[in-house]
Amino acid sequence: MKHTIIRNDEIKSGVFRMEFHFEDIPMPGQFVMIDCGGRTLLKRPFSICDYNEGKMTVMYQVRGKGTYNLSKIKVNDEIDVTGPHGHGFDIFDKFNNILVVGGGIGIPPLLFLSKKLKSKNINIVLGFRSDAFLIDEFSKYGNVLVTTEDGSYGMKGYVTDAMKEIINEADIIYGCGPKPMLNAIKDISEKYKIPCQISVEERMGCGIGACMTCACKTLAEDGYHYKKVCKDGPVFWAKEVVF
Amino acid sequence: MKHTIIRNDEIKSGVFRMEFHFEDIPMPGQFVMIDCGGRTLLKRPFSICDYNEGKMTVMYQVRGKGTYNLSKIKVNDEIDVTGPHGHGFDIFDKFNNILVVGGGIGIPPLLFLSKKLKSKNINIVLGFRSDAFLIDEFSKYGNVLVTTEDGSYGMKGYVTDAMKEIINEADIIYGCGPKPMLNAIKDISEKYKIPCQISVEERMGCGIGACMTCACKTLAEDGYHYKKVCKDGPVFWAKEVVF
Amino acid sequence: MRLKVNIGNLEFKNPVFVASGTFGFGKEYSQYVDLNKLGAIMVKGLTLNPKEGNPPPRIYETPSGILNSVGLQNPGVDGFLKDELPFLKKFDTKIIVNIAGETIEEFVTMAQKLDIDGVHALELNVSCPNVKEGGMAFGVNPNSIYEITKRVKYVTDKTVIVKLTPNVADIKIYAKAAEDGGADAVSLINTITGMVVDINSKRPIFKNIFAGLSGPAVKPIALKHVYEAKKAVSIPVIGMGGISSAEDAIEFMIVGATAVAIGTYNFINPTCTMDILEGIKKYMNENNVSDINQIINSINV
Amino acid sequence: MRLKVNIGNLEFKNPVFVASGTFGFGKEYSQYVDLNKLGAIMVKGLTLNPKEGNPPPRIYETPSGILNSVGLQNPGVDGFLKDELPFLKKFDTKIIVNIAGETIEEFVTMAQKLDIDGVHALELNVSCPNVKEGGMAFGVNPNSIYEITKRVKYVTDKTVIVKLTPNVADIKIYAKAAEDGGADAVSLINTITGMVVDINSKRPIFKNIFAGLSGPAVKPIALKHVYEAKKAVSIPVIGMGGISSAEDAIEFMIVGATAVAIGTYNFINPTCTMDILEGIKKYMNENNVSDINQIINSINV
Ligand SMILES: Cc1cc2nc3c(=O)[nH]c(=O)nc-3n(C[C@H](O)[C@H](O)[C@H](O)COP(=O)(O)OP(=O)(O)OC[C@H]3O[C@@H](n4cnc5c(N)ncnc54)[C@H](O)[C@@H]3O)c2cc1C
Ligand SMILES: Cc1cc2nc3c(=O)[nH]c(=O)nc-3n(C[C@H](O)[C@H](O)[C@H](O)COP(=O)(O)OP(=O)(O)OC[C@H]3O[C@@H](n4cnc5c(N)ncnc54)[C@H](O)[C@@H]3O)c2cc1C
Ligand SMILES: Cc1cc2nc3c(=O)[nH]c(=O)nc-3n(C[C@H](O)[C@H](O)[C@H](O)COP(=O)(O)O)c2cc1C
Ligand SMILES: Cc1cc2nc3c(=O)[nH]c(=O)nc-3n(C[C@H](O)[C@H](O)[C@H](O)COP(=O)(O)O)c2cc1C
Ligand code: FES
Ligand code: FES
Repeated sequence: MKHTIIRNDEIKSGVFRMEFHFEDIPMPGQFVMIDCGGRTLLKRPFSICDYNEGKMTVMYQVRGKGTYNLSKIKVNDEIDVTGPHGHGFDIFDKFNNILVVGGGIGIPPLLFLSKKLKSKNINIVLGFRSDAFLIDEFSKYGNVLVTTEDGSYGMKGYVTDAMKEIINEADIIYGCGPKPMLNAIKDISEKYKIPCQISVEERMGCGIGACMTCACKTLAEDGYHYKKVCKDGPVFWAKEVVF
Repeated sequence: MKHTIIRNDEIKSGVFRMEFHFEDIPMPGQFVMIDCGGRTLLKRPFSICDYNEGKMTVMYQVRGKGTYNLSKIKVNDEIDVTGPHGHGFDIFDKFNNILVVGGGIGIPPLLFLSKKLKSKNINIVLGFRSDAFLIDEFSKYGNVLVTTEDGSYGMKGYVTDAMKEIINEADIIYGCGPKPMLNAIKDISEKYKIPCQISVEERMGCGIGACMTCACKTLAEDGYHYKKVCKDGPVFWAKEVVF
Repeated sequence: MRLKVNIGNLEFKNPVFVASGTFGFGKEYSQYVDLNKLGAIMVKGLTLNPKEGNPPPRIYETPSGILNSVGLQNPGVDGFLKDELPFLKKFDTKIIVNIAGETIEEFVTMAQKLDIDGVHALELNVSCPNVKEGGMAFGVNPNSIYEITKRVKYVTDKTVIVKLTPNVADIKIYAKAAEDGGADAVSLINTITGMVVDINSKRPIFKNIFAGLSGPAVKPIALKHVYEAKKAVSIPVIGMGGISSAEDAIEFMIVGATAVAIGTYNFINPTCTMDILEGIKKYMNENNVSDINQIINSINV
Repeated sequence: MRLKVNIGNLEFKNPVFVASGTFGFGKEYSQYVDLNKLGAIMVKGLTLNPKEGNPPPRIYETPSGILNSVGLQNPGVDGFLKDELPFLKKFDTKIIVNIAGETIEEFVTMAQKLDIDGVHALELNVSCPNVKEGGMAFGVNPNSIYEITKRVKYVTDKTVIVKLTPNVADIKIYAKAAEDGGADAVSLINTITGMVVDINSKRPIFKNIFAGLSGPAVKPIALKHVYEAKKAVSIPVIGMGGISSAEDAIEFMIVGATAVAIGTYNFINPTCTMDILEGIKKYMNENNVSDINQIINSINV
C-alpha cells in the first residue's frame, strides 16, 4: 500500500521526523512496517510518534541501509507501509499518576502515548546522550524532566537518576528506550512495586505474528516462553520480560 | 563516478533520451555502463547517442528493471557511469559514399556516428516498427530514408527494402539494430561486396574485457573464435561475425 | 482455464501454496489473503511436544535473502489440534501439516495423532537446519529418509510429502530415497545453511552459529535442485526457494514442479501469493495454455 | 600496522586478492586499480590448450548475484606465458595462476610449464561447474583432489592452493583431502550450481543448463563453508564468495581466512578492492589491531 510523504526533515543530526498519509487509526505503542527500498528486502519496524486525522508521524535514526534510504525520500514520494501492528501501551482510567520514561530514539512513541493519556498528573522523563528533541511537544501533555549524558541540556546523567526524585508519586510507569535502560526501569519498578509497561525491540520478518522470528523471552509458569514482539508486544509488562 | 543528470525525457512511449555531464570524450559506437540502482546489481550497457562539450546523451528503451529504474531518475539526480568503453565504428577518409542503417533502439549510436562522418554523400536508412524518432537530427548529417513496419511514417516495410534502392552507391555500410536486421545487412553487404561494420549486443559482466562473458562468435582461421563485445566490439566487421 | 493439480490422493484447486514456517497457521495472513484462494497452506513445523525454539536474534537480512534460526518454536501437535486446526478447517483449502520428529518414533506418533479430519497431507520435515535433534541430520542420510517415509506411510493414509534439504551434493539420491520409501511427493528446497558474524564481537550472529538462508537470493540454486529431483523421481515435486513472482513460479513448474510454495516473500509482500496466482493465469491466457498441467515438467532441453 | 600474511612459502603484502576469472590477466583493471596494491592476482583459469568456452549467453543477473557459464575461455598456458605474464611481471604483487586440467596429467603438465619466474603460486581449479571435462567432477571426489594435489606438488616447488567447490554436503572432507595431498592452502568457494529458465521458450537460459552462482547473494553460504573448512585443516584458507565490502572481508578473516578474494564485485565497482583494503585498515585502527594476523581465525564461539 502506497502512502504519500508529507515531510521528512532531519530534526537533529541523523534523526528524522517523517510524516505521511495513513488511513488506519493506530493506538499508542503500535508500530508500522516500512519498505525502505534500495537493496533492502525486509520492511523495517518503526513506532508511531503521532497520528492526526489521516497523517502519521514516525521518527527514526539513521543506522543502516534502510534508514539511510528513508532519509533520502522526498516530499510527495510514495512509500510502502503496513500496519498499525502489535499490542501497544494499555491505558488505565484508574491510574492518576503516570510516569513516562524514554531514552534516545525510544522517545517518539511516548509522545503519542502522552497525548492519549487522560490522567492529570503526568511526569515525563526523557534521556538523551546530547542534543534533546521533542521537548516542547511533550510539555503540552505533562511535566517534562530532561537528562543528558553530557549535561548539555537539563540534568546531567541518566533517566534513572531523574526517576528517583518522582518515583514515589507514580501509579504506573511506561518506558521505551535502549535495552539497558529498560532493564534499569524494570528493576526500579520492581523495587518500588509499581506496574510498568515497556516497549521492546527485536529483529522481525513478517511483522504480524506468523514467522516466530521476533522472540522476546518472558517468564512462564514452567520456566520461560518466547513471545512475539510484533504481535504480543512490542509493549509488555516489564515484570514478564527476561533480559 | 557520479554524473549529474541534465535531462531524462520520454520522447516516445517507453523510449527515453537522457543527458548527463560526462568528462571523457567518446568515439562513435562506444558505450557506457550505467548503474541503474534499485535491486539491480550489474551495470547496464548503453551506446552513446551524442556528445557535446562535457555532455553525453544516451537513448534507451524500457525493457526490464534496470531501464525502468533509469526512467524514474530526475534532473539533478546523480548516476554512476563508467566508460566510454569498447571499440567503436572506424571512420575512413577514403570512403565518400556512406550508408548508415539503423533499426529501433539501435538507431541512437548512429546519430553520433553520422555527426562525426566527414564524407559528402551520406545516406541514412532508419527503420521503426511504428513511431519514428530522431529524424530531424539525422537530417542534419545526411539524406534520411525512413521505413516503418506499419507504414505510419516513410516507406512501409523493412530497412533492407529501402537499402536496395541506394546500395549501389555505397562504399561502406554501418549498421546497428536487432540481430535479424544485422544478419540481413551482413548478407546484403556480402552480396554487394561492400565493407560493413555492425554494432552487436551481448550480456555483460565487467564491460571492460576481463570476465569473458560477452562472447561474440567470429570467424577464425581454425574455425571460430569468441571475441569480446565489450572490448573487441561492440562494433565488428560484419563479415567476421557468425550469427 | 484449469488450475487444478493432483498430488497423492489429493486435488488442489491451484498450485500456489505457502511454505511451512512463513505463514504460521494462517490466522495472521488471513487479514491480507483470502485463504480460500490458496492451493494449500503448509503450516509451521510441529514437534511432538511444544518447543520454545532458539534464543534471539532469529533473523538477519542478507543481500536479497534472509537467514533464520527460529528452531521450530511451535505449540506441539496437541496444541495445534486444539488451538489452530479449528480455525483452518473453516477454509476451503488443503492443509498440509509439516512435522519434525526428533526420532523416527516421534514422526510415527505425530502422523498417528494427525490422522484426523481437516488434515489433508503430512510434510515430513527432515531438513530443518536449526535444530539439534532430528531435522537436517535425517535429511542428509538417504537411509533415514527412506525409513521415516516408510514408517509414516505405514500408519497413515494421508498424502505424505518429504521435504528435502539442499545441503547435499546430489539431490537425486535423496529424492529417490523418499520415493522408494513410498512418499507421494517431495518438496524442496528447505533453507541453505549459512552464517554471519558480528565483526565487533567476533561472534556468530546466531547462537547456533549456522542458520538457514532463504528468499530471492537462493532461487537459482533451488531451481536447479527441483529440476534434478524431478529427473530422479516420478512422484510429484513441490518446488520452493526464493519465489517472488509469477515468472519465478512458472520457472519452477517448467522444470518439473507440480505445485510451488512461497515462503520468505510473504514477509516482503503479504499479498504476493494472490499476485502470483493472477500472474500465472495471465501467462496461461497469453500462451493459450488451458490446463496448468501442460506447463508442469515442460522443459525443453 | 602490519598487513602482511603468509601462505605456503610466500609473503603477501596484504590479504586482499582478486578472484580467478573476474579480473582477466590484470590488464583491463589496471586502469582502475594500482595492481601493486593488491595482495595477489588470481588470473583467469588456464587450460593446457587454448579454449573457446561456451556459447553465449554466458551471464545472467539474479537477485544480488550472477550466474555465469563462461566455460573457461582462455588462451592456454602457452598463450598466457607469451602474451600475459610479461605484463603481470611488471607489478610488485603475487601472481597466482589458476589451472584447470581435464585430466590429472594435464594438471601436472601445466604445473611444469608454469614452474617459471613471475608465477608465484598455482591454484588448482577442481571446482569449475561450467566445463564438461575435469572441473567440478574432480572437486566432488576427495580421492581426485588428493591425487591431483599430490601429483602437482611432486613436480613444483611453487605454493599450491586447491580451489574447492561448495557443491558438496560436507566441505571438511574435501579440504582435508587437499591438505593430505600436500596443498599449501585451500581457496573457496567457487561458484554454486544454479539454473534459470526462459519461460517463453521453456528452455534453460544457458546451453549447459546449469551455471555458477556468485556475488553478494552467496556470501552467507560461502562464509559457512570457509568456517567449516578452517576447522578441518591447519593450512591457510583463502576465503571468497560474495565479498563486497571491508566488513564482508573481515568476517571471512574472523572465521579463518588468511586472505580473501573479490570476484563478482569487481564488475559492480571496479575499485572495490581498494575500498576494501582501506576499510580493513580503518577497522584495524579503530579496534587497535596492529597485525592483521590477529584477526585471522579469531572467531569467538
Ligand atoms: C517495534 C519496534 C519499533 C521501533 N521503532 C523505531 C522508531 O520509532 N525509530 C527508530 O529509529 N527505530 C525504531 N526501531 C528500530 C528500527 O527498526 C531499526 O533502527 C531499523 O530497522 C534499522 O534498519 P536499517 O536498515 O537502517 O539497519 P540495518 O542494520 O541495515 O538493518 C538490517 C536488518 O536488521 C533489522 N534491525 C536493525 N536494527 C534493529 C533494531 N534496533 N530493532 C529491530 N530490527 C532491527 C532491520 O529491520 C533489518 O531487517 C524500532 C524497532 C522495533 C522492533
Ligand atoms: C554495447 C551495447 C549497447 C547498447 N546500447 C543500448 C542503447 O543505446 N539503448 C538501449 O535502450 N539499449 C541498449 N543496449 C541494450 C541494453 O543494455 C539493455 O536494454 C539493458 O541492459 C536492459 O536492462 P534492464 O535491466 O532493463 O533489462 P533486464 O532484462 O532486467 O536486464 C537483466 C540483465 O540482462 C542484461 N540485458 C538485458 N537485455 C540486454 C541486451 N539487449 N543487451 C545486453 N544486455 C542485456 C542487462 O544488462 C542485465 O544485466 C545496449 C546493449 C549493448 C550490449
Ligand atoms: C522464518 C522461517 C521459518 C521456517 N520454518 C520452517 C518449518 O518450520 N518447517 C519447514 O519445513 N520449513 C521451514 N522453513 C523453510 C521454508 O518453508 C522454505 O522451505 C524456505 O524458506 C525456502 O523458501 P523461500 O525462499 O520462499 O522462503 C522456514 C523458513 C523461514 C524463512
Ligand atoms: C565470470 C566468472 C568467471 C570465473 N572464472 C573462474 C575461473 O576461471 N577459475 C576459477 O577457479 N574460478 C572462476 N570463477 C569463480 C570465482 O573465482 C569465485 O570463486 C566466485 O565467483 C565466488 O566469488 P565472488 O562471489 O566474489 O564472485 C569465476 C567467476 C565468475 C563470476
Ligand atoms: S516478525 Fe514474524 S512473528 Fe513477529
Ligand atoms: S563484459 Fe567482461 S569481458 Fe566483456
